[in-house]
Amino acid sequence: MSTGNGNLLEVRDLRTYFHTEDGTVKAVDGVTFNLRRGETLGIVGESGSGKSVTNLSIIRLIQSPPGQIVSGEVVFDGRDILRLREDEVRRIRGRRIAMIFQDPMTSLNPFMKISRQLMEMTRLHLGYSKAQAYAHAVKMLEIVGIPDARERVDGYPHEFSGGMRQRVMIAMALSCEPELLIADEPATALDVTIQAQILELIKTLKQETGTSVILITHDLGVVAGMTDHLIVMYAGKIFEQAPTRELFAVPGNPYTNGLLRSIPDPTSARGTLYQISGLPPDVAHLPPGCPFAPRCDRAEEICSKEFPPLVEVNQDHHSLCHFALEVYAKSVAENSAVERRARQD
Amino acid sequence: MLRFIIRRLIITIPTILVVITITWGLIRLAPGNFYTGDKALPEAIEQNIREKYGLDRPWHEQYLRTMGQILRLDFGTSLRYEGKSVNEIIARSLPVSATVGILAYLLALIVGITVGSIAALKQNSKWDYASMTLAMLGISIPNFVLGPILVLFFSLTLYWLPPSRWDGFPSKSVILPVITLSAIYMAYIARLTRAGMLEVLRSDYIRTARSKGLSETQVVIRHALRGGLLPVVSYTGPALAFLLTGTVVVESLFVLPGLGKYFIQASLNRDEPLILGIVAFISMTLLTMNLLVDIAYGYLDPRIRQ
Amino acid sequence: MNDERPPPPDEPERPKPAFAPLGMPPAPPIRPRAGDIIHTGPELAVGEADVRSAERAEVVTGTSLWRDAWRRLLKNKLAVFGMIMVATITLASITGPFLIKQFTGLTPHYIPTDIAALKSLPPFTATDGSFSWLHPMGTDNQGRDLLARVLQGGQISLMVGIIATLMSLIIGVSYGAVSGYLGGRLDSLMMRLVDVLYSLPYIIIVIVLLSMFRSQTARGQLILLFVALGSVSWLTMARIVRGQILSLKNQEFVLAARATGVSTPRIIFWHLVPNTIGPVIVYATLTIPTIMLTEAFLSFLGFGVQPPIASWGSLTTDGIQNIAIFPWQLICPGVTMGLTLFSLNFLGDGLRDALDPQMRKV
Amino acid sequence: MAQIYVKQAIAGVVVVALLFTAISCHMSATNEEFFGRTVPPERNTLRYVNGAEPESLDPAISSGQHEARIYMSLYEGLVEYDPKSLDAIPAIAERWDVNNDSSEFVFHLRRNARWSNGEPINAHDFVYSIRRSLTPEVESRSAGLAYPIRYAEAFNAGGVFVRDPASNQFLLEKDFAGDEPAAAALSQKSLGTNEREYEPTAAEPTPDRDTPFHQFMHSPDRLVLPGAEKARNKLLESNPRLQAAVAGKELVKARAEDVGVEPVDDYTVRISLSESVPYFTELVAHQIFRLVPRKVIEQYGAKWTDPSHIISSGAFKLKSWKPYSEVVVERNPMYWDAGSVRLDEIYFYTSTDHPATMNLYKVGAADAVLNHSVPNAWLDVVRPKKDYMDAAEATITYILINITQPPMNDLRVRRAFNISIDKINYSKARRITKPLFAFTPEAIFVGYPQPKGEGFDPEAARKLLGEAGYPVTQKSDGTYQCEKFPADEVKFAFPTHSSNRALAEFMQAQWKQNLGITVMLSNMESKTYLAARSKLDYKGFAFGSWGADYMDPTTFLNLFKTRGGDNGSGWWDQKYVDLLEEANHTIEPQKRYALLAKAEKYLLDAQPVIPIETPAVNWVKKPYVKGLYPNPACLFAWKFVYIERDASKWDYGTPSLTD
Repeated sequence: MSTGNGNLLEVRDLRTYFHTEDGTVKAVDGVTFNLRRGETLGIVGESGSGKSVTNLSIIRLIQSPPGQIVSGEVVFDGRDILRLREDEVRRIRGRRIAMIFQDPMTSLNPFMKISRQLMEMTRLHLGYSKAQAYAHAVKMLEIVGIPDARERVDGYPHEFSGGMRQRVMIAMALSCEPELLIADEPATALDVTIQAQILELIKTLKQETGTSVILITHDLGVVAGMTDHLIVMYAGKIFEQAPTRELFAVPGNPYTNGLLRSIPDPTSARGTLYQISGLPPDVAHLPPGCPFAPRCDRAEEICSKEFPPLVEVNQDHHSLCHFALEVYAKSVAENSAVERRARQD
Repeated sequence: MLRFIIRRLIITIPTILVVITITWGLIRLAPGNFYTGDKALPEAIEQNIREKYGLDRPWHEQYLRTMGQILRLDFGTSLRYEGKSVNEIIARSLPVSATVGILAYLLALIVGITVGSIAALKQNSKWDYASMTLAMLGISIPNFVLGPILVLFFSLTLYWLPPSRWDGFPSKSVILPVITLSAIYMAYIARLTRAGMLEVLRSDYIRTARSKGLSETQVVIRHALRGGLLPVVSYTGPALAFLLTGTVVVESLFVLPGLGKYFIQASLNRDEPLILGIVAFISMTLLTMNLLVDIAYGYLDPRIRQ
Repeated sequence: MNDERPPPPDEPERPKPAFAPLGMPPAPPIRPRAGDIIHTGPELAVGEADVRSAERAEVVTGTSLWRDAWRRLLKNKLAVFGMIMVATITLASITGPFLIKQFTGLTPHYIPTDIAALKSLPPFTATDGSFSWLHPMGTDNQGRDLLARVLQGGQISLMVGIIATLMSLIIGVSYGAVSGYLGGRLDSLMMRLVDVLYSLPYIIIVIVLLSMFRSQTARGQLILLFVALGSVSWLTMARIVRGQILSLKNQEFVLAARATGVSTPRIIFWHLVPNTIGPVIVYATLTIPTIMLTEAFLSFLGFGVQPPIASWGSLTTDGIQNIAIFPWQLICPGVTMGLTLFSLNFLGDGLRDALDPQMRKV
Repeated sequence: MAQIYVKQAIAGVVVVALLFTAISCHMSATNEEFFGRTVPPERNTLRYVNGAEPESLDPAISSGQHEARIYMSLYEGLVEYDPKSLDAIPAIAERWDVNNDSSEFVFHLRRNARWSNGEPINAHDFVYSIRRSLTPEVESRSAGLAYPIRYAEAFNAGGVFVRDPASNQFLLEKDFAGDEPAAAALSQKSLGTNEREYEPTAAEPTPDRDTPFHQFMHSPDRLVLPGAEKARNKLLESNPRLQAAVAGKELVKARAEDVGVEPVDDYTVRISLSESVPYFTELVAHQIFRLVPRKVIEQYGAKWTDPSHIISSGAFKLKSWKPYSEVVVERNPMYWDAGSVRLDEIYFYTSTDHPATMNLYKVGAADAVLNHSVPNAWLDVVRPKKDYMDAAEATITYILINITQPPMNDLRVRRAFNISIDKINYSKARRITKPLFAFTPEAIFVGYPQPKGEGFDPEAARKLLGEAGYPVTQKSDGTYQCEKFPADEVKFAFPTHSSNRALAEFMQAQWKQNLGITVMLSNMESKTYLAARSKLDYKGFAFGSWGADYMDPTTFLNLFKTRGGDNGSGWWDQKYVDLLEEANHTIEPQKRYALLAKAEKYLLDAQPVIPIETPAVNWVKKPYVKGLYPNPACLFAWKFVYIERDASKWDYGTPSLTD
């Protein structure tokens, strides 16, 4: 059922709004991207930028009301998920698209044994018998590196540490060998050392199974070594989209610039850390111009009046900014200067 | 868990003794006596009675004797109802209170959980608003207002159901008391269920369950209900104990020969052994119920099981 | 990987068995949210984050917390409905009997001298059976104007509710604050006492108390009621306040006050207690209807206010006697009381949502 | 969103309001001949709402009217109450002889009377039953009613006789009596004097058969001292002559065998009294004289009344007893008159809640209800119905005055408070009661020349208060005030009950209006109230109500014969007691009544009470219930009651008491 162009997932102009008493919150407003088979896509943004909602919209887990997917297409393996019947979507969830959530502490049902939670997947989608499902659950726990899996499979979530729980989540998500794994900030809530272990695990498993992955994070540092493509979101919009290497090297958007500069650089002599000034905007009452304008170093008059265009600054590299090309050019210039210096060293 | 139960039991006994002592003291301090009737008794007869029940002894002697009896679970004989032991009276009146109470609570559970769950699942729908308004009405209208209105309608106007009295279970006489008693619990349980379910339905693990591809029914029954009903479970202890013992209003409205009725009568009659017996019994029921609920709670919530 | 030892199991806030002040079935537990266990669902992932960020600027300025709560309260239509109803009924109860006396000469205790009028008239009916505006709620068995009595009963019911709540407030806040602040052995002792008191069947003790020590005067009985109701409903308040104090007492402003040598009572009652006011107000608002209901229940059993003082409970009880032929005697006070409790409950719910988002709506 | 919610709430309120209005309209629109449904029960059962829960099924113990009604179905006595007049009619005694001054009674039993287990009933059963009622351990609440029987009081109160061990003689009462020894009754005079005791009849030419016990009865009264040592010593200390006489003598406890009840033969019971009691046959219908089964009592003790043990003597036997719910009795086939019993079962429902009772009656779940079930306020609606029962009642309602404390120790003040009450208007407001100006109920004792106290006269009342030193002045707005009167010293105590409250409030308003004095009301729980009242622990006024124990004015007038007990006023006067004694020794009925009236007048003049009203019997019964009459005490001989299925023979209105 391949569409032939190698894309497992194509998201077109996705708009998800929330109708609250404060007004309509345009949490996701015209998001478009593709994901190739086997590829890893990173989505980066501050909290509230719409990255989680984008992914929940993909498998239609937006609670309605108050949420509503207003328009768009989510073509998964040639079929538009948004136009499928509910039971057809359910057959995709878990079976072909699996999710891992941010907080392993709360994402597992505290009242159910781990084994039951794991078995539920394979019994539902693959029609395993109880024994088969149980054996599979143990196997999956072993795969994700739970010691003493055979005993611990009958434990309850609260008997596991945070990192272990996230491993259980991963085991559960991968139970049915899904084609797409959406990992929504899988490591954010964990200790730094454990963060690295979890990310490493996802990376390894991905390589072994060939699953496509969407990795959501607010931490640019995390995605650098893991993803092929990156999307930077802000206020429900894609601000920049590029292959990971390119985005890090030559960002074409002042916001991305800011994000990159705020990564702590241990080699830097200066002790102070860069911060993007101001606060994320109130998505319910966006100003008419660029949503980032009030916080932008580079903002000019036009920014607060007109909504910026999405500019293709390079192949596969788009940026939402009135001055995208200038920013990109500046980045290129800086980057080559750095490279030159590196070469000189 | 075992340690927890033992610790609770250790607290329970002094608590009951405290309750009984307070009650005993109140009876002693109060004016009037159980044999004070409409027509005054000749002094000689009064003296006979006082001697017979040891009321002429020093108070500490009386107290120790009473406590000793109660500790042996022998509550003595009613002063007002000749020859009836307190245990006998409790054994006879408890079934009535318990029948009404348990039926009312079952009804409240069935209706409350159903309505509350539906309201939570269809949050902000008309269904939700209507049922929650009704629930708020249920909480705000006292049962002694609701009961007579039901009587007015179903028995005095339509002649369908008896307005009072107890003909045993099952009989038509059960219907109105049970509904009257159940209303407020129904309302509370519906609200608790709704709140509990809403909280659970919003929780991450339900999102996880949905992302697994479970149908909405499976999500609710397998994943949401258990967590969503925990508040109802913890509410059950005090509510059930109250139902068993304190159906006073309903017993009084519908003239049922239940425990609450005896208790009020006993208090007015100064029937000391009966008052103390019922108080001790109710305290024990209340504490046992709370303990059972805590155990059940622990069973339902593995996080606090150790 | 072996460094990952399981953390201590989560201690979810155990819902305490709810305390039933008297007679009424215990209200369901109000429990603080266990912060790390339950998260808001996906539909709020965005909205909440944004609201928070928008507020952050204001919170810094302090008093705007109240303005903000007020704004949230006004947005809750039901709470506004409740507030208006409560205000209307309170105002009517206070001024009503006076106005009725001005316009019609009737007082709550006025018994007609005309023998023919010594009977229960239906609403809007004159002695001869024709339509009349004189008694919009009809009259009671002795021909007294029911509207005037219901309004006067409202004064008493509201007064019982408010005074007993104030009593429970004073006892509960002091007890909880002292226990929470001093901590240690004393705290566990004081809380153990609360635990024991929780498990006493209060209704039973109060019935025994009121059945044996009925005051000979109506005023004495009223005071007995305040004491009985107030002194048994402070336990939950004490727990709430203690919880608040525990979370506050290690904050900087307390340390600062201690460092500058402020006395302990002053720290407790000037620095800490004012900061617990939100949950306290919420709980107090919800206690008022509970106490009013309990008073009505005691009146029903004949242990409540004594004539000539009437409360909604005692009026309703009188009405029950005559339900078969004079239903308005029950319906008028009963519906008024129901409406008030209904409104108070809505107001309390609204206040809770506005003032203390930490407490969940039950 | 919340908008919908608000609309819903408002809609709910409106719907509820409309519903109530609809019901109200429906209720006021119904105008039936009877109150509620009139469908006779399928079987011959009577469902009677009997009032409070019976304290005990042992007739010796409890004294209430509701208990008496059940006892009347289970236990037969020597005589039974007439269903209309409550006079004594033959029961197990088919006839009786009375001596000439009503101080000795001989009852002749029918020979076919049997217990419910088939064993015959004889005179020994009666002697046992009466002795048992008087046994101190039984704690009979109404043992006092049997005190006219010789040595009954001594036995019941644990008194002792004094015997001289030397002569084996007992000390006699007359040797130690006060200055004025009362005339002895015939029953105490020794036999063989010329005075003829009995008028011989055709059936019994010589009723006065002699026995050794009879000799003992006809000897002068022995001296009785309190059994309790403390009380006895106190008495002896106060009377040195007595103390000297008793010293060195032997104290002998009064025994059951000393009580003046004697089985002359198997079918004859003789009762000797210590004074003339003309109404004694009516008194003998009281429950404490009814037959109880010796066999099961001795076998099971206090549990003898359990349905599985009990043996009864009445027209019905016990089927079941569900406390606080019902007592069910069924026809007793062994009853001597079983053929004329027409009900198969009677359900005595327990209910103290009058409106609940009336509701039960309205829907047809009860066939008849106890006295005073119709709430006062309902009378306008219920009285016009044809199933309403109405008659004067042998009860009085009055206000007691604590005359031991000022200002109420002043007769003028008491009189002023009495005549400032408009009792006629009060009765009008109460609708069915009669205003009362005496201490005996109106229209109950036929032929009794009831004296009248003062009527309503506020002007005179104010004058009296002025004379007593509390001048009443009129203010400019026409109202009165009495500034000097110590209003703090006077309160009106009454036991909690809505009708008492109405009474108290009316009195309060009257005194305020006519005297300008505000008397505070003090509402007390009934036990506390009774305790306070008998100890005179109240200021000013206390509510009082008394129902006849038997059909004679003395049941009321005797209240002030003693200082304690139910006197409650602190008033006691030897002259009053003497008047009552004199009346009781008077044999000729009219003369006796005249003397009683004189005593009553004396009482009214002293004004320790303010009479208020004679209440009325008021209850309802379905028209198909026949044989229930609105008699003054609401006691019914159940064997005369039946269910009439033929609607043309139903009672349409109160059945007459005189037919």
